[in-house]
Amino acid sequence: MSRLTFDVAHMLAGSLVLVSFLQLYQDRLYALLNIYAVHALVLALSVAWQAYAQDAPHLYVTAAIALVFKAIIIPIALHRIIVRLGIHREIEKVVGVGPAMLIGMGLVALAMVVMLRVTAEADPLAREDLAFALSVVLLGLLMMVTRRNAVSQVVGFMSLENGLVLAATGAKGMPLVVEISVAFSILIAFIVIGIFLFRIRERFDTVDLQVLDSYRGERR
Amino acid sequence: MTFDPVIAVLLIPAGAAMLLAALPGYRLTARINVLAALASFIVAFSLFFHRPGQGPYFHVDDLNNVFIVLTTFVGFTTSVFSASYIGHELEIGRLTPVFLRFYHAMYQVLMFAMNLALVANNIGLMWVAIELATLTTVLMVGIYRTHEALEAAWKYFILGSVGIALALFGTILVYMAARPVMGEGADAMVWTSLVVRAAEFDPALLNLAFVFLLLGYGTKVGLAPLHAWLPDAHAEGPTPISAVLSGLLLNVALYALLRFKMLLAVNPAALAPGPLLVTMGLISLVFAAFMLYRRRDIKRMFAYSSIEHMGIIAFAFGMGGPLANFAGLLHMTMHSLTKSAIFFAVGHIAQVKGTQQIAEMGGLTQTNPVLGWGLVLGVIAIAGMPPLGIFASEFLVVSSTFARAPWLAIILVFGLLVGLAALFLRLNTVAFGEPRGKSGETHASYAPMFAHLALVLLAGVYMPPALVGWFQNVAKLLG
Amino acid sequence: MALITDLFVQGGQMLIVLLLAPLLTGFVRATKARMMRRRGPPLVQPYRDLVRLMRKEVVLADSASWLFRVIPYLIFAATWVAASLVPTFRTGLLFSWSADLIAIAALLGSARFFLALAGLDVGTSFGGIGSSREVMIASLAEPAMIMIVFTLALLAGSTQLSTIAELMVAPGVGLRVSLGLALIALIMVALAENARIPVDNPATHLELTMVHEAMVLEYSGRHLALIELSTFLKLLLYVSLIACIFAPWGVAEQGATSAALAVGIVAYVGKLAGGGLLLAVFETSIAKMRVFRVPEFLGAALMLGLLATLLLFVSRSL
Amino acid sequence: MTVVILVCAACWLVLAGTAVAIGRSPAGSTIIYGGSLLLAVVSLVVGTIHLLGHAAPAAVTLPLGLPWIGAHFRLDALSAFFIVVVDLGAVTASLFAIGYGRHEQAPLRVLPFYPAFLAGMNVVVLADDAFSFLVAWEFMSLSSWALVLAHHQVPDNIRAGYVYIVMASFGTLALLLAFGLLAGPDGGYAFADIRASHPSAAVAALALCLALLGAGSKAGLVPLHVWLPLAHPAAPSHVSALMSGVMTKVAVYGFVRIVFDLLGEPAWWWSMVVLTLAGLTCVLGVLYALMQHDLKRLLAYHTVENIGIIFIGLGLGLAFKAYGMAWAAALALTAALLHVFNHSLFKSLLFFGAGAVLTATGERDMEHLGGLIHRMPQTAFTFLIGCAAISALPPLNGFVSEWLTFQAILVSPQLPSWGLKFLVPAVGALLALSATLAAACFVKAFGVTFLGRARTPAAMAAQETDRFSLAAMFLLAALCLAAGILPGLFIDALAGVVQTLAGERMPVQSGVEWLSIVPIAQSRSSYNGLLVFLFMVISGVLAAFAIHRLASDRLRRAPAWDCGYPDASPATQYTASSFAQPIRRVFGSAVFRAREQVTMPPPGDTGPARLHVVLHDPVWEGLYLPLAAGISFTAERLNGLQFLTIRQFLSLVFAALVILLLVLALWP
Repeated sequence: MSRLTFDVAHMLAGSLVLVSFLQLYQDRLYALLNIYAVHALVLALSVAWQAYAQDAPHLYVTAAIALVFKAIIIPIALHRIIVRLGIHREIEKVVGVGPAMLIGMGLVALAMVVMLRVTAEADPLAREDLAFALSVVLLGLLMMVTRRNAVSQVVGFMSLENGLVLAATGAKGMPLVVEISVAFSILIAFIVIGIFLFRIRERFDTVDLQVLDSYRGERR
Repeated sequence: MTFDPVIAVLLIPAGAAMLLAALPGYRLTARINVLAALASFIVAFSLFFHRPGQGPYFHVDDLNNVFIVLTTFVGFTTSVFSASYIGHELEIGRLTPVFLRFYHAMYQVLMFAMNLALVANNIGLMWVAIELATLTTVLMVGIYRTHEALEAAWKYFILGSVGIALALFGTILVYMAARPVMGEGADAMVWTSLVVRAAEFDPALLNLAFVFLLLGYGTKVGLAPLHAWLPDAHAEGPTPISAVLSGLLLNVALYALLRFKMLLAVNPAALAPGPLLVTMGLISLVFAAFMLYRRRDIKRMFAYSSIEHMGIIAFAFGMGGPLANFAGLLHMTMHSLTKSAIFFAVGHIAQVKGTQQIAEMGGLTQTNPVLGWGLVLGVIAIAGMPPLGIFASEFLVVSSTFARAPWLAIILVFGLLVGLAALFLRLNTVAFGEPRGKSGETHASYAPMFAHLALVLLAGVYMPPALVGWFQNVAKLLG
Repeated sequence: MALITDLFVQGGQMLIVLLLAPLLTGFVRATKARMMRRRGPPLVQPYRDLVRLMRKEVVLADSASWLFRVIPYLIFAATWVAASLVPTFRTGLLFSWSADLIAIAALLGSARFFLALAGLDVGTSFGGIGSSREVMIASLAEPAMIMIVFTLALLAGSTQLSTIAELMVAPGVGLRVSLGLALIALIMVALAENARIPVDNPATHLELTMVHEAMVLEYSGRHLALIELSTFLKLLLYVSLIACIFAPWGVAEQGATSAALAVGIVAYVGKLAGGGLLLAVFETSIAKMRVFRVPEFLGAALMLGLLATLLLFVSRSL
Repeated sequence: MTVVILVCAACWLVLAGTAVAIGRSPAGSTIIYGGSLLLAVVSLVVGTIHLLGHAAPAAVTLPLGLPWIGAHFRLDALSAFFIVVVDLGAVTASLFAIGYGRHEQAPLRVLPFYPAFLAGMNVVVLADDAFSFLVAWEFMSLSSWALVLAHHQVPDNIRAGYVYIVMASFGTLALLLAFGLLAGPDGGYAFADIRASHPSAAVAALALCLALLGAGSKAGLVPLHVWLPLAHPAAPSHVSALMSGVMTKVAVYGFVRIVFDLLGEPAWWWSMVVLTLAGLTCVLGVLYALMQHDLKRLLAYHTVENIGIIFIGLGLGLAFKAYGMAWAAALALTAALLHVFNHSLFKSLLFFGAGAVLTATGERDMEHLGGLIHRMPQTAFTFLIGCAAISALPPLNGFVSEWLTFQAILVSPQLPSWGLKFLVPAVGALLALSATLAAACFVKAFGVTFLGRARTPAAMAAQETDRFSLAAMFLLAALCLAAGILPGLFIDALAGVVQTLAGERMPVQSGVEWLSIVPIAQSRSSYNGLLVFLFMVISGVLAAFAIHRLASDRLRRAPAWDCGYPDASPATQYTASSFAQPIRRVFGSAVFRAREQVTMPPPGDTGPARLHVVLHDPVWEGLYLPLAAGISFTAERLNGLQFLTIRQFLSLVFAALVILLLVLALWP
């Protein structure tokens, strides 16, 4: 693999991590959705690049899914849900932006360290890609646990899943990648519908999970 | 091609699912459901006598053979139970016919997914199957559309999806580890070929992979602290689903974990997964044992007891060695039989009493002797008392551990005792004493419950040598 | 031939104790009276009492059961057997080995067991007081007795009275601390067991502190006679027990000549007189104690016994 | 031999099955109990033949249980002796139950479990590998647990059943650990393998402690006895008899089997532990008993006491064995085993009596009884025999075994160890104390229940019990007397057992003239129950004859005199608690912090003054309540984890992930 392709792939993966950080930084819901769209876009690009680099045409399908489904449909759907549900637009955070950023740094560092222990004969592209993917996954999780607002949690989950797809495509010649990305898209669709279901049931005036918790079967 | 039971085990549920999705009418669909489950059980049973050769996607070996038969069997008995249970739900109007159709279809899809996960030889395929199983169960947990049900489903869904995601990452890592050795392409995800060459894999990647797999599939197994979805999902879903969850789905997830443990067991450089499993197992056991005390909802209580037993099993596999591994496998089998039997009893009890609150049940052995004594027998079994099967496995776990790691064994015994005390504390008030709460009538089907208990009893007294042989082979492989 | 003589001696012993028992009590009473400057009853008064009681008809409470009527015979039998197994004027009696010291104590225990039951049988409050206090006293007196038995047994390496007595006669014993302790303890136990001052007052009725008399309150006629007789026997038994253990001089050996036997008998009577005299002196010079002081009294006895045993354990091992 | 008993056990299980079907029918109970009776007779005969014939051990292996080990069963002298104990109890209990069972309100809660219980006890004694031993052991516990819950409407019984099942499982787990330790990591669970692998000193010591916990909790050693006085009275009386008289002995068997047979050579300090516990158990057991006024609970506490006596014998046996004084060990073990046998006799007898009283009056509380000797003379007679026997009065059997124990204690100065030199006499004092306290307690039990005047109409209306029950009681009473006056025969019967355990046996007794028993030497100590008995009979009869012939035999009935204060009301009699009052003042204030509060009515008020007694159970309040409190506290704290939000749960997962990754990162 030529030096250039490697650098491009590297750059794209790195920018995915960067976008994740942007997501952590956001505190407005719409902005978050837009950033997520960007996230998906970058993912689509890097997948496409991998398809080109490994000349594995089936990966283009994955890229297309990422582009159409994640970068366009999902954000719009969420956007409309927010409007329909009248969810208040700002995101309640558990941890402030600054600390969240610091933790995120720590996680990225952790991801790197863990990956560096992997012996070098696993080819460098894979190593780097995995490191970035792991960081994206961890950042997504971090986002899920530091946001109270369900939509933002969903966004966190989706970016986590982007990290997975990145890893999957980075793994050279891995079979079933398309199937897996399809399966994940279904999962995400389910989640979105799930939010929507609650709305339809006219039970919860907000999707804030703390309100959900008040409906627990057992009280103390 | 000749008749291949593996394909049949997959096709029957899939076909039945489509059929059931199309058909209206409760009685008919319930019957078809039972028939399909019975058919796939019979087909699976034939695997005892001749096994098809392994392919790139499916294979049957000593490990999953027993579990396929077990799954189809419990699936069959549960469908029988659910026929009567759901009928009652329909009468009291907790379910509408539309949801019922959906329910039966989903039931078969779930069966399909679990069978697929069991026979899959490709770790990617296995992952897909388990995700499918998760989604279907999420839908069925939420089927009552109450606040609690929806919330339980949502919780299950979020946690389950995160778990799934982690598991996928682990799977990818395994592939990455395998690729340099086995070359690119599907072969690097075929378990049977992986386990052959696993010794040459990169240990660091394997370790990392196992961490993710442990957390991912561990969430499905319900090991503490990843257990949060389990009690609510059990408590709020329809009881047949609780039975299938506790009895089968947890097993399937654990089965997946075992497959990867085998990989690590082969690789000398990789860090032994034992300590991780032992720690999580003990945490789950003791934690769940204490959680049993404050439970007011009977189904949630037995859900915690499932966590407890998953902890025991994880502990057993973590300890390793022929005896402990054998005990773990035995315990998986016995637990799924017993726990589903208990849920059969509990389901009917909840219908009779019209509630799941323990405080409103009492003196069952007097008002409904069969149900009451069935529950007593089930609790005795689940508490690990002879002559029932779980005692055998606990006997092996404890005794084989104490000689090697006394302190671990003492913690284990402590947890067992605390859990047992809690279970009997509740059993006393539910099964004995002055009758409490209202007692409606139900056209219960006792056959499944007692069939399971009879099997457990049989295993406690006499184990068929063939089964023992397979388990011992697997125990060797598990290291 | 030897068997015949042995049988004869054994029978003789049984008769002697039976005959001497009332005399001993009479002697004690008379001496006490003298010390109190009273003329007091004649020595043979107890015999007269017994005969009179025997002749009288029994007045039985309505609520009394068959057990109430059987118990006097049981008590008498147990006490008599126990008394006839203690070597008095000759060791190695024919049947002495059929019950060792522990068994003798146990025989007295069974006598007490049934006496206490008798106290409860009629269902009166006085009887209840009597028995409940009796068992309380016994619960401390018997362990003390057992401890004394331990001491002797460890010393003599045997629980057979004959063996112990022979050992005591032999010069080798010498003076021992534990023996002294045991003697004191035994005396205390004997006082308690025989319901003597300071534990109980044998000469009173209608006193709320009484124990023994309260139990037999409902008895009359021949039943009372038997119980009185066994009380006499018990006193005699303890005196001769102390005598045969701590003052075994003059006791005839097994297979001794008739002369030796005569000496033994004379010595025995002498010992009884001495014991009675000491008892009388003691009782006149001391006052009865409150019932709930008794546990402390007997607890002291128990401690002494245990101490004696422990000392022996140590000394033997040195 | 072994097979026969196993077949009997199987038949018992079949009976249990049929009981479910025919339990309701009137003839049902007769059939079940009759069948159990026959089976028990069969296996009793088998056991006796094996014991007296000094037959060689007979082993059987069935393809059950753990497949690679199989279920081993073995009938050696020790098991044969305990088979005799178990099945003698079973025979009499079944006989008693043929009559007693007719009064059962809920036969379906008793009949199925009774035969299962018998089967369990028999199999425990036969089992020859750890797995089948524990299976049978816990099966025994479970069936008896079900029997304890037979009358489950009574809240106390439910509590009793709960405490029982928890303690039983505790014991089983302790034994499980012990066996795991002995069997080693690769699981040689057969007793033969365990014997072959001589365990190291540390392992043996640990196993001893675990065996003490496991068997002790079943037998009722203080402080593990708490379940016993709750559970034994709760069960139907024939079952109480089995639990108290027999099941505790099965526990003793477990202890003996593990400690004397499997562990190999004992260390000297083992006996210190055992003796201390045993002494405590004796005295505490009898003191607890004195504080009771529930007849069956009183009996249950006496079981605790007698277990203490048995363990004193076993502890002495350990001490002597450790120092190679085999002959003394033989003496001590004979004493212990003989007491096992004797206690099973009179404890069953007493529980039968209590059961008869219960059916006749519906009362277990002695304060509501009294004067039953007039209405139930035969029951009273047998119960009296039982009381005298358990109070260790000659010439009955209880005295013999305690006498032997004393003889064993008197050998102890020859022990070299200093600790034992001081401990053993103290234990002897405790033994003597508990013996006399037991006598006091049974004066109370018999006197308040059967003597005096009836305190309630129920006691007034009592009727003599049925003939089956009487037959059972008279049989046991006769056995008590026989074992008391002919102890030599029973001691010789035990020779084989003691030989296997101690390596030596007591000198042959049957040859001794006049059938008296001589543990060591004629000059040292001897006892002849027969002669004592004959003497007492002869002199008693003699006296009676003489008096009735020569003096008066006239008799007149009159109201009680009572020092001229005749009191009409039976309420003025001494009650159980007032009878125990002096002893409570002496011992109770120290042990139970007993306080008596008198509430006087104000002057002018004619209301009664009330005496209120407060007792504190040191073991329960000192050990078990804190434990329960701790567990519930932890449960309460942890319970918070049920009520987190999804986000918080997620963060748990996240934390777990990060921690594991850190572990990986920092892994050397």
